Formats: sequence, C-alpha cells, structure tokens
Amino acid sequence: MLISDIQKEIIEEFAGLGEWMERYNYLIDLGKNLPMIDQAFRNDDYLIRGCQSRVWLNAELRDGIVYFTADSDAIITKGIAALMIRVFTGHTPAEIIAADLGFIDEIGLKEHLSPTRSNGMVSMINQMRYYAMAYQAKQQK
Amino acid sequence: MLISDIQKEIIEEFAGLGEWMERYNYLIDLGKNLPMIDQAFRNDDYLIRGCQSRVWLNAELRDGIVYFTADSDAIITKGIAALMIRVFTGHTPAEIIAADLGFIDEIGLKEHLSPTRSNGMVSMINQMRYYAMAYQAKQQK
Amino acid sequence: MTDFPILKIRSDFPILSQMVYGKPVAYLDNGATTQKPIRMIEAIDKIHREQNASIHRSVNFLSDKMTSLYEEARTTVQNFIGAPKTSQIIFTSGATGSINLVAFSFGESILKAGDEIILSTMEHHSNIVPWQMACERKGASLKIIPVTDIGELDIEAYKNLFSDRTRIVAVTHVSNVLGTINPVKEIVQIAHSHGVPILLDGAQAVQHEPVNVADLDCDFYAFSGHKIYGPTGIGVLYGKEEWLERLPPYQGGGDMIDQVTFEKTTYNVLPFKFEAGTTNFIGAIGMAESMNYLSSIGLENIQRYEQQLRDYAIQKLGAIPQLRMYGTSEHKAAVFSFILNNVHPYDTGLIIDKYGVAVRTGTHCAMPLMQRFGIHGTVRASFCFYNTMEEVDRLCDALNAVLDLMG
Amino acid sequence: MTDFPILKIRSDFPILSQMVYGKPVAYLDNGATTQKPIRMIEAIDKIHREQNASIHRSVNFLSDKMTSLYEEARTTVQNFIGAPKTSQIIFTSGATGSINLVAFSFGESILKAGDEIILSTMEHHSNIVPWQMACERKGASLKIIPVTDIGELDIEAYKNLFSDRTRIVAVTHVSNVLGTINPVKEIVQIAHSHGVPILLDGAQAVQHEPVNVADLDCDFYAFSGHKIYGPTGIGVLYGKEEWLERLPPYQGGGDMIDQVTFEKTTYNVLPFKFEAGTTNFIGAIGMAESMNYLSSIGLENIQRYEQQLRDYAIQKLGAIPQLRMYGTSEHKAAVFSFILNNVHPYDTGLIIDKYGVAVRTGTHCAMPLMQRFGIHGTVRASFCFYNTMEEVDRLCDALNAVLDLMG
Ligand SMILES: Cc1ncc(COP(=O)(O)O)c(C=O)c1O
Ligand SMILES: Cc1ncc(COP(=O)(O)O)c(C=O)c1O
Repeated sequence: MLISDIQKEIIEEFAGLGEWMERYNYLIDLGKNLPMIDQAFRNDDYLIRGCQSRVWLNAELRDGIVYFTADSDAIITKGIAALMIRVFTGHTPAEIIAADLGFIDEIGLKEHLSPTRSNGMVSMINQMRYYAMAYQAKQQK
Repeated sequence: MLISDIQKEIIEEFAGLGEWMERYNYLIDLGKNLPMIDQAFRNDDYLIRGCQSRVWLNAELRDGIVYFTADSDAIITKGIAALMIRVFTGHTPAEIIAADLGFIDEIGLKEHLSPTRSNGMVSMINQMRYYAMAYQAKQQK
Repeated sequence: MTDFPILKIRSDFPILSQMVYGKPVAYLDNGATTQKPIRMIEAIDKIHREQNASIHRSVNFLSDKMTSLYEEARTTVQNFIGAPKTSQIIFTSGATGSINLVAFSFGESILKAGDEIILSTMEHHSNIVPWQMACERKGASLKIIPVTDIGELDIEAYKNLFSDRTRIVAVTHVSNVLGTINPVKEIVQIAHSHGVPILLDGAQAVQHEPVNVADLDCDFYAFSGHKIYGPTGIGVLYGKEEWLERLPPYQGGGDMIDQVTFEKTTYNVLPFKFEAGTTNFIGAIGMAESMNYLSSIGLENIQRYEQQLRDYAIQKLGAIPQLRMYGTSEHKAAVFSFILNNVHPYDTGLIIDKYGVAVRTGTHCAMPLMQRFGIHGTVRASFCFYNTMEEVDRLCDALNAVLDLMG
Repeated sequence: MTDFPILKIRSDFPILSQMVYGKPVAYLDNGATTQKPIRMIEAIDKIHREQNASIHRSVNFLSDKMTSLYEEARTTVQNFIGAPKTSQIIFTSGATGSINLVAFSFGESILKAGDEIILSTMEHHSNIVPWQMACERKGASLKIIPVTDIGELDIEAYKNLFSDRTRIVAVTHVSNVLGTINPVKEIVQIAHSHGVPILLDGAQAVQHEPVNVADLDCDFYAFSGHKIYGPTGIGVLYGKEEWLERLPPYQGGGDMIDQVTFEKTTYNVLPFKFEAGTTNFIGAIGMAESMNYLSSIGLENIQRYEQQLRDYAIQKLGAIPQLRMYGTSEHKAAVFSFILNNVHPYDTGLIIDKYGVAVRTGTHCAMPLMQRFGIHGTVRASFCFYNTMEEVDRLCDALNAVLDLMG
C-alpha cells in the first residue's frame, strides 16, 4: 500500500470515531497493542528528546525497506507512535522522505505536533525521516 | 525673612503671572539676572550631574550663614536655580535642612522636579541640602 | 465556610469565563503563569491608547507623565515587598532575568576559583543554571541542600554545607513543584551567621502571602510580573543597598550610564545602573496595578482563602487511592504535584484537559528534584485565590475519569 | 503631493488625538519610542482577556493556542526581516538585550586579550557599553570608525581599521541622532572581506524601510519592539545559524535547557537556547501584530512617504537661519538633530512642548557623537509615517516662537 493510501485508511477509521474520548480510547488501544521495542533499544541512545513523554525509536533496513519499532512511557504518545509506524514502516527510504503527513491534521492530532509541544512527536517524525535519509545516502554510495 | 516667608512671596509673585509663557519669561529674566558663578567654580568639581542642562553650584559659610551661587547653560534651569538660591541663601544650615519646599509645586514647576527628570534640578536641591548638612556637622564638632 | 468575595473576584478576571471544549476553564496552572485582573488589562490599554511616551530622557508632557507613572510603579513595588528604598527596586525582564543579573554580577566581582555556592535540590532551573554558568566561568562549585521525603529542605544538612569558601546561598521561597514554603527567615539567619549573603527566589511566593524583604533580611529577592497577575516581560530584583552599590552592572546600554567615552564609561546611580536600555516601563506599570489590586483585597485574606483551598484539595485528592502526592509538608502552598498509579502524567494532563481542567505536566523546570524522587515528571495543579472548591471537585472528577479510561 | 492614506493611518493610532496643553500632540519623538496601532492594542487586550496561558511547557487548550500564537509571531518576524529560518529569530527584551547577548556570548567564546572590535563614533550607548564590558573582561580593545562633518561614516578610515586581531564589527544601520542611513551592505562586505563577522544595530531602521537580513548578509541584526510600533519589553536578535550554534548561551533558566543535573547541564536547540525563562510572549505577539500592520501598508510606501516628510522638513528647517543642523547626509531618515543659536536644547524642548510639539533633547545616548561635534546635546525631531507636513510646520512655528522668546 502507498503511504498516502495508509493515511486515507487511517483518516477513514478516525472518521468513524466520535468525540475525543473515542479517539483517545482508540489511541490508547493502539498504544497497548504496539509491540514493545526490543529492550536493547530502550536506552538513551534511542531516546528522542522531548520534555515530557519519552519516546524510543529504532529503525532497520532490510532489502531496501525500512522497519521502525518504537516505545513510549506515555500511552497516548505510544498510540501516536503506532500510527506513525503503520504509515512509515515497510516503505523505501525514498517513499518515506517524499511523504506528506496530511493525515495528522485531519484526524485532529495537530495539537500534538506543534513544533514546541513538549511531547517529542515532531522530533519522532523528524527522526524517522533522518533514518530514511541516512539509508538513502547509504544506498546511493 | 524665614524660608517659608520667602516661599510665600514667590508663590504670590507667580500667582500674578498668567499662563506658562509669562512664567517662563519670568524664569528667563531671573536666569539672565542671576549673577554668574565665579569662573573658578564653573568646572567639573562643581558640576551637578544631570543628563541635559548642566548646573554648577557653590556654597560658602560665613558667620554661620550659607551663601549659594550657581550657574547653568540652560536659561530656564538657571532661572529655577535663581529661585532656589533666593529661598536658601542667607540662612543657617539648620534652617535649610528643616525647610519644606512646597512652593515648587504651587508655582507649577513640579514637572521640573520629578526624580528622574534629566535636568539635575532634584540633584541641585539635594546638593544644597548636603552642603547645609556638611556645615552643620562642622559646626557641631 | 468563608466570607471571601470569590464571585466578585472571579468577575475581575475576564478569562475565567472562557469555555474550553464546551466547559468553563478550570485554570489550575497558576504556577506557570497567572491570569490578569481587569484593572491591569485596562491600565495597559489606557497607556497604549493615551499615555505612551519614552521615559526619563525626553522633555515633553507625555514623557513626563509616563516617567512619573513608571517611578510610581517602583514605589508600589517597594511598598508591596517592604523594601526600605525605591532605589533598591530594579525592574528586570522576569525572575530569570533577576537571578541572572545577580549570578553574573556577583560571579564577576566576588567569585574566585575554589569558591562555593549553596543551592537546594528543589530549585527551579532558573535558580540553578545561572549559578552553574558563573561557577564554570570562575572555577567555583555548587553545594546542594537535600530535600526530605516529604519535600522539605534538610536544615541540619544545610548548616553543614557552609565552609570558609561559601560565597552565597540561593534558595527558593516556595517550591514550584512541591508547594513547600521554606522557613526562609531561619535560612537567611543561618547564612548570615556564616557571614554569607543570600538570594531568595520569590517567584512562587509574592503572589500568595505578604512578603517583607526587610523583615526577611535577605540580600536579594527575585520574582516575575506574569506570576503575580501582571504582564509578561517584567520582573523585579530587590537588593540590599550595599550589595547593589558593590556589584558591577550587568547589561550595558542607554540610561544605565553616567558618562560614556570610548576610553571610559562611568555608571549611573541606583536603580538605573542595573536598568540598561529602554525597560519594559509599560509592563512595570501593569505589574504595579496588579499589586494594587492584590493589596485592595489584602494579601492576608488571599493567603487565608488559599489555605482553605489547599486544605480542601488535600482532603479530596487524598481520597483518590491511586494518587501519589509529592510534597506533603505542613507548610505548603496550594500546589499539588502527583502521579496516578501507572498513568503517565502526560496522559493524565491530555485527558483532563478535555474536561476543561488546565494543569501542567512534566518536570516543571526542576529536573534535579525529579531525580531526587526517581521520577520523570508529575501532574501539577497549582491554585490561587480566584480558584474555587468546585474546581477542586472538577479536578478530582477528571482524575477519576482518567483512571476509568486507563484502567 | 501623495496618495498615502495619512488620515486613515492617523486614525489607527488612538494616541494621536490626545490633546496636550489644549493642542493636539505633534509627536515627533519616534526615535525614542513609537505609538501603537489599534490592531496591536486590541491583540494584547484580547490575549489578556481571553487567551493568556503559559507557553511551551503546559499541556492544555489555552497553552497550546498561546504557544501557536507565539511561534507564529516568530514566523512573522522571520518573514518581516527575510530571515532564512524561524530558529534564527530570538526574542529578547529589546535591542539593548539583543546586543548584550551577542557581546557577552561572543566575548566569552571568541575574544582573547589583544583582540579588537570595530564600532563607530555614531553608535548608541547600547551598542558601545556592552562591547566595552566584554573588552574589559577579556583584555580586548575598541577601534572606532570616524564620522565626517556631514555625519557619515568614513568608509576609507573604516577599511584601515582592520587588523589580524579584529574579531567583530558592530555598527548601526541608521543613526538615532543624525538620521544617517549607513551603507550597510558595503560595510558588511568589507567586514567579510577581512573574514570578520558583523552585527548591525537595526533599532532605527526596521520601522522605516524594508530590511532583508539575508540580502544584507549581516551575521547579527538587533532591534526593539517598542520602536516598531509594538509593546515595550520585547526585541529581536537575528543571527546566522552557524554563529548562533557556535555561541554559548547568555542567560540560564527554564526552557533554554535540554537536561539539568547539578553536575552538568546541556542546552536546548535554537532558538530556545537563547530564550531563558518565561519570555515576553505576549509582547512578541503584539510586536508581530504591529509588523503585520506595517506590512499591510507596505514598507516601501512608508519609506516613500517618510522621504517626502524628510524633504519637506529639510526645506522648512533650512529656512530658519539660526538653526544649526547636525547630520546632513543625502542618505538620511526623517530624523533631525539641531541647535538654535545661543539657545540651550533643553530650553528649546521645554518651550516647544508647551506648543504641543513633543521632541527629545539631550545627548540621545550618543555621548561620543556629541564629543565628535563638540556639543553637549541637540534638539531631536524624529518623524515617522503617521506624522504630517502640518506637523513639520508646527515644529517650525514653535521654534520661531522660541527664538522670539529667547531673543
Ligand atoms: C540606534 C539605537 N540602538 C539601540 C537602541 C536601544 O534600544 P532599546 O532602548 O529599545 O533597547 C536605540 C534606542 O534607544 C537606538 O536608537
Ligand atoms: C520558583 C521559580 N523560580 C523561577 C521561575 C522563573 O520565572 P520566569 O520564567 O518568569 O523568569 C519560576 C517560574 O517558572 C519559578 O517557579
């Protein structure tokens, strides 16, 4: 599936949800079901700096495809991380770099993404892109 | 004459004057007629610091009585200095220290005396009092 | 329960009738910043519309009036905190600006390699980092007063931190995280008994109780306008005259000088020596208006009412078994830091926000204190005199909803 | 003469209809501080009434909105001065605060004993004293660009001031006394041709002409909110990213840190590294609103109209034979410094004030420039785009009245 198709799918899922309570419930479920990151990666080297909830992120490249895993100590943040992984994982570096993340706005999570919101969400997305850029640079060598 | 009587006299003189133009004219005349300070005193040692108009002040004690002379490069400031000298000169240190300068307010010069007005007027009055205090301390020794 | 005119007071703060997510906002983030009374809002508006002009240095009607208002504001602050002279009141950009001023000027003129500065574990970063920077420049080091399990300063340990290299103590009056009201008078006396000066960080104190710096006998006292119902970008540093005379200026610029040549510059008298450039004179006047408003209600009345709020909140929050409170001293402001079992503070904050309850979550700019308690953050509800018992209830209801949702 | 909508513009500034001594004020003290457009007054009022909350660090509806407004203000400033990135816009307390930041952080990290800094004779004290203080701490010295008789920088002399010890140049964009608009692009190029960075003091420039820092290629650019029709207590520092990354922080406190322990503190990313404590976020938003207002009129239009005012004033003031003008460069803003023969500037200022004409008299925080011209002060009339040709006439009539009175 294209990254844009996955985003559409998510937008549709959220459209079926009611007010914030259902949305948060959904994110909490996503967070609970996100496979935990390998404990080996749950350390400061993989920590994304953000004032409040901590997010650990790992990426691996296999056969030209990027796979992300993540964890967070805050469950709603973890739910958002699960969404991000669903959107980005299994794609090529080039696709990830080119992707426009319009869905965040449309599912009402924009407030979680203001550049200075202290939850590390923006940093997480940036970090995912940096991984993709690094892999792309490696491939082109 | 008592310092308070001199102040009354000045208040009456000003009451006879019309709007600001006449008051300023009066101050300008006073300034013009103020005997210049002895050139020997027109130097930085006698300068009262204030951002804008410079005021030089000297005091002398003769037979227990204080005599002030002053000069300024701004004529309205000089006129106000002339008023201050008229009020303070010829009195004992104790009288000068005890004096309440209510007249300044009553003749509409209050704006010239705000603590931070950069014309050195407040500094001049303070300096006159300091002279008086110094002389009093000397007498009491 | 009280004859405090809470309805009248709430009507003095326009923002309190704002709705968020369809509910009237329960603003419990007063430790971060406070709301503005109509008097101060209107004072600022009037200056902008009718009075604004440059202070001190221009010769005209508007400028004279503006200067008077500014210097009257200084007198208001002087009276508000019981300072002996107006020249001891320095307008700064905020508590952070005030503390940086002292840390820099004291650091440059007094600190030598090997010297020591005493801080406490419960300091806000604004009362840590400036001292760290001064220590780094001068080769000095920090000694830290520990905090007990209930969130009080360990005074016996404090006494043992002094050495003949101790140069200054810097301690907060009221903790922004725990709410602990430190025994500052005693803390000052101990410092002085060692001949050491002391700065008190009053950022969380001046708005909640009557403060008298002469009585406290502290050498410096710092606080922020925006936390005392005033504008942003303005703060106060009070200092003992002897210290202010002795310390070199902090920033260079207009108004703080006496004479400038390229060879040599001499400095203005107090307080102007420490007020470089065009100050936030409109902010200063706004802050003074807020102080006048507080005085019209009476700081003692405010303190008493806030104690009632505190006691009620202790009882209600204490009834939530999954809630772990940090800071349980008897001497405590109406500031509550806590964690709900197994729920991340950030999740808690996000959810109760949807109930219209505004709090702050995170480390509250006090990471060393978080480390002391082995946590990464808390939820903080900080009350003030326009809050109500009903808002305590709303907080607790929202917290119970969080527990349901996350359960 | 012009299709500039001056009546509409004047009605945007409530204070311009104030009466002083029974006359509408002719506010010609815009070099000291500027008046506030209704848009910005209402923006501040609305924040105080409806929106205020702590930025960045709280998790709630109001705080999120406030944070967005603050960061949008940063983007507005970025666009207003053509900065490549928002992270290059640092909110400070004013031009003085901005220059002190650079002088300190540059001084601490770069300056060594024997190094040299180039300033000019026409600098404001705020662009002199911070550098003197840095020099004193580090054993560096100042080299001064002379000013010609008509009040221009002597560019040839400037070129000869560079040595291999020159570390930075700090020069004003527009002189606050003479009105001279310096050829800053050339001045920047000369500095860069010697591999030396340059700070431009834009306090008197950004409000009068379109400024593009990327085009100027300066390394730092500083200015004040209150001089660009915004609130007091707020200012801007722009810096090239490389420099801002390289310089150490200036003040310590909340928000500027990444991690704090008592052993070691690491700092936040740009621009936050330089914004310690609670910034004047309301002031920043107000200033941005003023910039939006200026942009809606068009800086080019403002510049053109102010040039017409300038030309008319040159002609009218030139017709007073007893008036001696300081600063007669062709490249000049509508700022006029002068002395009436034998009349002290202070006397002049006092008297024309009674005619409702507000000017500033004195040294204008530029004592070295006064020394250059062998004077103790001037009368300064500084115009901006809400002033009128009639106000030029009123100034001249008042000056003639002074001459009559003092004659
Ligand atoms: C050229 C120049 N630089 C710097 C400043 C200092 O600005 P502020 O006092 O707003 O910090 C001023 C204004 O006073 C100025 O005219
Ligand atoms: C105890 C304490 N000190 C200092 C500060 C810093 O205040 P500001 O950010 O207003 O400079 C704060 C508030 O954040 C505080 O709570």
